[in-house]
Amino acid sequence: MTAEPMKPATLVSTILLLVLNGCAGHQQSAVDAAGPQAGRIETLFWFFLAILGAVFIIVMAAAAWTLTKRHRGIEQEPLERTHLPPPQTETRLTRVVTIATIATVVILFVLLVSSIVTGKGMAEFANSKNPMVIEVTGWQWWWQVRYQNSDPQQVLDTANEIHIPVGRPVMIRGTSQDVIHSFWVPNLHGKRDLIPSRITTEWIEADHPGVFRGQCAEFCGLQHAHMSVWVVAEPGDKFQAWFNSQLQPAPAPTDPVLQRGQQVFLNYACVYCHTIRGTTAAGQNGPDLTHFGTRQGLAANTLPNSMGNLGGWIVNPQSVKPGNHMATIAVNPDDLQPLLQYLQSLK
Amino acid sequence: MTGTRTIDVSGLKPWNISIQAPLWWGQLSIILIEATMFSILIATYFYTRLRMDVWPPPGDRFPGLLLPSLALIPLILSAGGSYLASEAAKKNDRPGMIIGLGLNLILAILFFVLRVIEWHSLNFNWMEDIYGSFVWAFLGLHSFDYIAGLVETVVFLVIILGGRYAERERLGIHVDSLVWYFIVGIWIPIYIVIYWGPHLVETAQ
Amino acid sequence: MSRDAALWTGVLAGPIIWLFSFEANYALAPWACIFQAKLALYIVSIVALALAAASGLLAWRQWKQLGQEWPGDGGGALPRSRIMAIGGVLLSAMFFLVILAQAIPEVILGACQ
Amino acid sequence: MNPAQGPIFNTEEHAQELTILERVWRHPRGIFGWLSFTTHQAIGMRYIVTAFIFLLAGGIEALLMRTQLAFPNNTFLGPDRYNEIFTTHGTTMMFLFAVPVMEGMAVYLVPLMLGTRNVAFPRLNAFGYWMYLGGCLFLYWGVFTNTAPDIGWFAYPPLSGPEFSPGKRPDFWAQMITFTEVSAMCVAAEIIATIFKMRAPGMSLNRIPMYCWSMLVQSFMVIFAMPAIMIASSMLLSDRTVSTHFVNPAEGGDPLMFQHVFWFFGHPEVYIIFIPALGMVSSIVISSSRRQVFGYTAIVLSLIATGFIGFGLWVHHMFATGLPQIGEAYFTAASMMIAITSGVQIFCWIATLWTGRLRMTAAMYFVFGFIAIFVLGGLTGVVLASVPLDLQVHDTYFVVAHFHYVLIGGALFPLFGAFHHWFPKMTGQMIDEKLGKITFWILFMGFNLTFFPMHILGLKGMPRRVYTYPPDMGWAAASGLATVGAFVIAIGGLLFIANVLWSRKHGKLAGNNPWDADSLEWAAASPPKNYNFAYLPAVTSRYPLWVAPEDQVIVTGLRNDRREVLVTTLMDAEPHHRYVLPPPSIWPFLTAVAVTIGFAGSVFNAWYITWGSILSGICFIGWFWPRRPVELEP
Repeated sequence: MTAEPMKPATLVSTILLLVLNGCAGHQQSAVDAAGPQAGRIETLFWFFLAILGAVFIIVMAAAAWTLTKRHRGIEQEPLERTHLPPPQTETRLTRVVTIATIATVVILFVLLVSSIVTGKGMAEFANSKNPMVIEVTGWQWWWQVRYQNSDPQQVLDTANEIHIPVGRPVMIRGTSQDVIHSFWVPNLHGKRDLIPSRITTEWIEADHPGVFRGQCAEFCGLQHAHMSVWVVAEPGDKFQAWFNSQLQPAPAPTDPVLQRGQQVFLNYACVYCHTIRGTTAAGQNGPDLTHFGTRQGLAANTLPNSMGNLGGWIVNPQSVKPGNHMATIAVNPDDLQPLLQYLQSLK
Repeated sequence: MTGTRTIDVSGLKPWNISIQAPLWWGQLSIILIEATMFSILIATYFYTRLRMDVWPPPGDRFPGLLLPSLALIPLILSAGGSYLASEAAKKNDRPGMIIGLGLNLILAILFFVLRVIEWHSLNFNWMEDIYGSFVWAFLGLHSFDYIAGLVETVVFLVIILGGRYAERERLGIHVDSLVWYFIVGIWIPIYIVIYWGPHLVETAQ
Repeated sequence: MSRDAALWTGVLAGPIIWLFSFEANYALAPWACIFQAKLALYIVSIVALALAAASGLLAWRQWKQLGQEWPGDGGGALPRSRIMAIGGVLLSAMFFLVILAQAIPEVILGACQ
Repeated sequence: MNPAQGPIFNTEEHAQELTILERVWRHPRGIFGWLSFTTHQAIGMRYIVTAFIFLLAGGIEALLMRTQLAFPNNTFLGPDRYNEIFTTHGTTMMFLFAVPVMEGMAVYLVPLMLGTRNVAFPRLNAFGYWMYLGGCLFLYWGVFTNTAPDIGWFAYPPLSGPEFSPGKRPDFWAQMITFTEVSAMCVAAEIIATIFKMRAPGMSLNRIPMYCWSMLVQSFMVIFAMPAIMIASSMLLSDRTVSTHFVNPAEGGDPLMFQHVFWFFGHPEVYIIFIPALGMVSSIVISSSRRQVFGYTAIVLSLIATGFIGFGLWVHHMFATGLPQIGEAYFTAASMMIAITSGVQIFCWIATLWTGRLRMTAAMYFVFGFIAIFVLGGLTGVVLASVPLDLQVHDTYFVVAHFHYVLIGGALFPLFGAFHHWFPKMTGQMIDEKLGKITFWILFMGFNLTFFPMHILGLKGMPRRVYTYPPDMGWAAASGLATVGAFVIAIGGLLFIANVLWSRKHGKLAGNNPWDADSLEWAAASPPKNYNFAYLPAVTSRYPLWVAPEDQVIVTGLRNDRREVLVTTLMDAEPHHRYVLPPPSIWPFLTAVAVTIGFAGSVFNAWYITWGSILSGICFIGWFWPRRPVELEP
């Protein structure tokens, strides 16, 4: 949970969620907002829940009342002949049903206006000054990330992990390379589809530091389940430091094992798909690996990034993520260790 | 009939060749389905058109206006043939039905010949680009309906010429005229969309 | 206009007016942004509201002529006409509400949001 | 003298008339006869039984999915198999179960309720069933040859396009659609014509039974919604087979256009399933509360309004695609306003139950279950109507929970109620009430156990259509609970089947009208004769069987030596003319075979469309060719 004092609604939600889930982290939750956009939605949600919950209880009570014993004996006799209660009963019923209908209309108009106003507030977020623009491109089944900048020197390519500064609005410009994907980091905002031949935008902002998980929300084929993204919200200075170090090309290895690893990487088919800035590897069909060692996960965060997992992934990607598009390359056993060490060293 | 209240309908005529026949309403439903289909196709055509900057895509030529416009004459007249046949069917007038159906058939074939000639003048096919896909979808779907209607006319003509017909077949001819009005009627908006539409809008730009 | 035609108009006009105004507005929405003007949207909504009200009024007049009685389940043309007249009134009112509900976002939201 | 008991004519003449009716309406014998009969009860029953078999198939697929999702990182099914199964589950439930079963019920009940002998186009009716069966076999042919579609029941391009789904899998999906849509359209056309023109004399618009109103609205929705999916699936199919570019983004096609057209059908589709269920609920409520329904006019108008507004909701499936906000807001408004019409109906039923003399039959249990579940589903529907909220819960398990609440709660529960309610009519025997009530409780609890936790899963960020999930997301408990619930539902389903089988064998005889219900189907024998009524009934009230027996009216003077029915006027149902329905024929079956050859073959080679058209053209000519001398007499 966040450090702020708990809102009553949040308390209810926490209880509701704890009932079924124990104390699992809220790193991917629509009801644990970490930014203004998701916060607006969350507030609206509790408002809806309160009103609709009350409606539900009232309707259920009305329906259940028909079942009570006391009630069931009413006016039996005349019904048997005419199948119709006396006119005054009908008039009373008409009044009740009319009032209920008018109440329904009023409630729906209130909900409609509250929803539209929330939507307007969220759209006005797009007028924010000094936004950061991040291009997210969906691929089967990973995320290509590019930090846009008018200065080409400041454009940064990375993948599957997005760092953002806390308190600064970020515009996500989404598109897709192949099929339709949907970018969704529930703690920050709702989802936005990434559609080939179109560009969609979404505005997010984190109001406190944290690591938030996102996942593709539009069915995109075999490995739809394994297409997640981390959004790391950091204080401005920390973000800037990360950004600057990521802009650097990969350092030339000095250690002989790492040098060997680099040669292995460059000699195998890896280079057809992957880029490591600072080397001759400039493939465009897979994630940029320039600073691979800094990332938390591999294979679009299917596995934590560790030496062992990486080995398993390179040797047999299909066993980790069946159907994925990474080529299975027969890496010579002698070459594997240096390769892994080299990749892990790309900090 | 011991005291039961009854309505005796033995005095009512069997069959009725008019809008009162259930078949007429069934046919109307089918026509509504087809009309919806064509409307949606027209809507998707405009949807796609509005997303494209250049229309038609480079290389495609708009279809010419002369032939399709000329072809409208026999098409619309053929609906008249249908009308004659349908009125004759109501009155059980055999020569009238034959003349109406025959007129319908000849004019309809004439239209179709003109359409086939016009097909050959198109310089694109459905595989070329999305414009081609749409134009051919309109032509294909409408031609499918058209041929089906034509076959129906031939079948009725054969039945009437053979003389082995009764109320059911007369009702069939009446209802079939409804189909033919539709086939003719739906072509007009399609004609405007694929022939006139581009000439009016695209050159004006 | 014959009575039956008036009755059918009352019943079907509300929904059909809504359907057309709704489709028109939806199709116009992107253009409202391009031209930075919501005027067209307002016009469609206002015209639709007026027409729906008119159709309700037409049905109401029919209902008055038919004796302003709630339709029962009697046989023949009169009860059947009454249910159609009252149906026209209620459906027109319902779709007036729907058109109104759709006009609310037009007022609140900006043309390009 | 009560037509409910069948008029008692103690004359030889009457016995002779009945013999003639029996003979004229008899099913032809043998396998050939079985393929050619056209009575609506038999065809309705075929629809219902076939649909039920596919409900079981869809249910088994659901159990497989739930088993896979019971634990995180489960490997029971791989991604490929899982995708096939969830697609087949959705497709089966929507196209092979829900819509056809509603059509089957209508084909069975509507002519009986209207007091006529058959639907207006008996041969078209038979043809429609064969087309539906063709669609079923076609899809499951794919399932058993490893070409089951794996692209979701919505088949969004480009994923379903030639580039990203090579092979034949999406083609099986697209062409199955065509089969079932043809069938649905046939039923819609004949239901409309039947309700418009073949009502019992005296059944003016203000006396049409509620269920028939719901079917009328549903049929019109079919007519305006189904062409959209035919366009969408045909565009997809022609992109795949003859290289057109309708939805190919590389050549100017637009994947969103497909979504628009698909949902222009897809949202009304939900109401196509749900509106007949509302009619069933009304029927059950009237007969179980033993009073005239409160607010007949209001309910009928709500049905009509729902039928229209149902066409103004489709974009709420596309809120995440980044359309202009005003445009989206129109759909928010319409999606919320449709809750008014549902609300009015719920209020009217509760008011009826309040002041009726309630008899708690098993069917009534299902109606109460329907009210509880459907109201919750409707309220989460209001949540989904709001653009900001939808952006969070769209394509998550929250939506899965929502639409199962409205579809299972809103359609399947009423349908089970209807099965229990009309079982005596369809079989002549009573279904075991006690077992029925136990079935209800198991289904109700299993249902909520399965789907309620999904609301929370959705809010906790679990997307739909994932074949597995990591253990540290906090989803395991709710997901496991849902799996347990799914198996509880399965037990309920088995219990229902057991009840049906047992009651068929041991159920007590029902008699014509065991519930003392109001509508005309209860005036026919149980099960109904092929000709439904010895004498067609005429009605003098909205509740014809609740009228004093001496005031009930029958129609005489129809010729019984051919399949004659009475045509009445559209609004006031005054007798207009006599109309002769065609005798049984093999041609509808042969035509369906011909069309099937065309459709199925076209998946592999586009020319089959031509061959199929020619073949079916020949069959249609055979179908309409005048032949029997009896037809030639006036």
